[in-house]
Amino acid sequence: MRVGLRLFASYADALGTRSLDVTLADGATVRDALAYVRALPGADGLPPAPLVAVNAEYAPLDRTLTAGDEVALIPPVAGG
Amino acid sequence: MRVGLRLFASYADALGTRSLDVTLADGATVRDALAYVRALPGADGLPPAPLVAVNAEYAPLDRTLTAGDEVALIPPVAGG
Amino acid sequence: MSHVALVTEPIDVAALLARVSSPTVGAVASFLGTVRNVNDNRAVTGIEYSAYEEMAEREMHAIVAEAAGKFDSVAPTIAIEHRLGELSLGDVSVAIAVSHPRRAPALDACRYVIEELKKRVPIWKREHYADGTRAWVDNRNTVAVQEVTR
Amino acid sequence: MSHVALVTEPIDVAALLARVSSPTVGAVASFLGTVRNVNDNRAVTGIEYSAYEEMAEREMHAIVAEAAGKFDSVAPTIAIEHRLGELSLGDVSVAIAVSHPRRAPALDACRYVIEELKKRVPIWKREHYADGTRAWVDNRNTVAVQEVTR
Repeated sequence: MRVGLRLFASYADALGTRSLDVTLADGATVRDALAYVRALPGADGLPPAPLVAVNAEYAPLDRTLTAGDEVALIPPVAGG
Repeated sequence: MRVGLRLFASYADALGTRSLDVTLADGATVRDALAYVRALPGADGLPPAPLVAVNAEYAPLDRTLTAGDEVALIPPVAGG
Repeated sequence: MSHVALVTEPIDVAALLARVSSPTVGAVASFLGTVRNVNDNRAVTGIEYSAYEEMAEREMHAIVAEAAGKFDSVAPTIAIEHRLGELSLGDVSVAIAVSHPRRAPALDACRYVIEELKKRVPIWKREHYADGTRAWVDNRNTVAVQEVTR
Repeated sequence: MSHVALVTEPIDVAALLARVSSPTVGAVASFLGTVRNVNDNRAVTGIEYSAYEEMAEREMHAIVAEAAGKFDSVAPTIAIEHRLGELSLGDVSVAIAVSHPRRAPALDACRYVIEELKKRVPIWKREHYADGTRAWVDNRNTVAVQEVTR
């Protein structure tokens, strides 16, 4: 299945991209999406356990993904 | 000695005046000034222990007054 | 520079915020008291504020001085204006603006100023009601009601 | 009606305060975050804010909903605007305005909103320094420093 990945701020800088469409196995979880990102060039700039949002909501590592989901890696926030 | 008395808000309404010059014995205290006020017509509208300020600062009952002091009775405040 | 004033014209809140703002601060906390259309279940049409002016200004300056060292080693910048005279519904009766390099001292000092002001600054109000009556109202009852409903 | 927005133009603070003001409220608490000329001992010349916009708006709405029942049986009215893009020294980056019939819930809710916003709303900033360098900065270090200096 295809899901969209989004990267922001320092993570987008590290990986050199802000969004990519990727193919994951059916039944893949947030953990699997993170493993995919970790294999990309530049991913050594990410922390060990980045926060993730699915469809604009914070999600745990074991959250199962659905085709078309938007998976975002959320760097430490700095609003205010 | 002469001191000035000032009344405000509900206390001024009760006593029908906002300021008066009074003569007190030398060495009089805030307590003596209050006793003077209590003898005035309308003073039954005052609470048993009104707050008092001398020269624009809160003062205790045993504060000794000096000629020319401004003694103010301070109703419960309502700022804000 | 901190600022304290009793005013009879409408309070210019934007100007008060500007007074405490600068590139050296990161946070501006503010509090406005406004005239509410109901108090203690009575329909209010306006409020008349008066003060022992010299003492009110002195007490507000004392509160500013107390707040200076209370929440951080760096003093907040504080501006306070309280309006006197006849106010209409929705009018701002008091405006407090506090700035600091960091937000916690700004928020703490802003709250300290309004709480102390309500306890001890000699300002009084007479509410005007829809039925044509008026009454002196003070902050003791309001405080009691707040504590019960918390 | 509560209000949440991400904006690229300067925030109109007076308009935000007006949004939450009405004759039914007695208190308006507000908080402004502003761009400071120094952070962590480095001279700052500006800040660039960006966001995961859909999620930031959703989280701000969630914070407003949480604050609704947290401090009083009557919900506060809350307006939040966060600016994105390039900001200069002294610019307002975030403005929060909260009104309530009584002051304690207004002050409590205002503080809740800024604390939660700083923890979880996906907004990022890159500081620009006087020496020409830039760095991504987040709220974790700031929080740590604040706790040490309290």
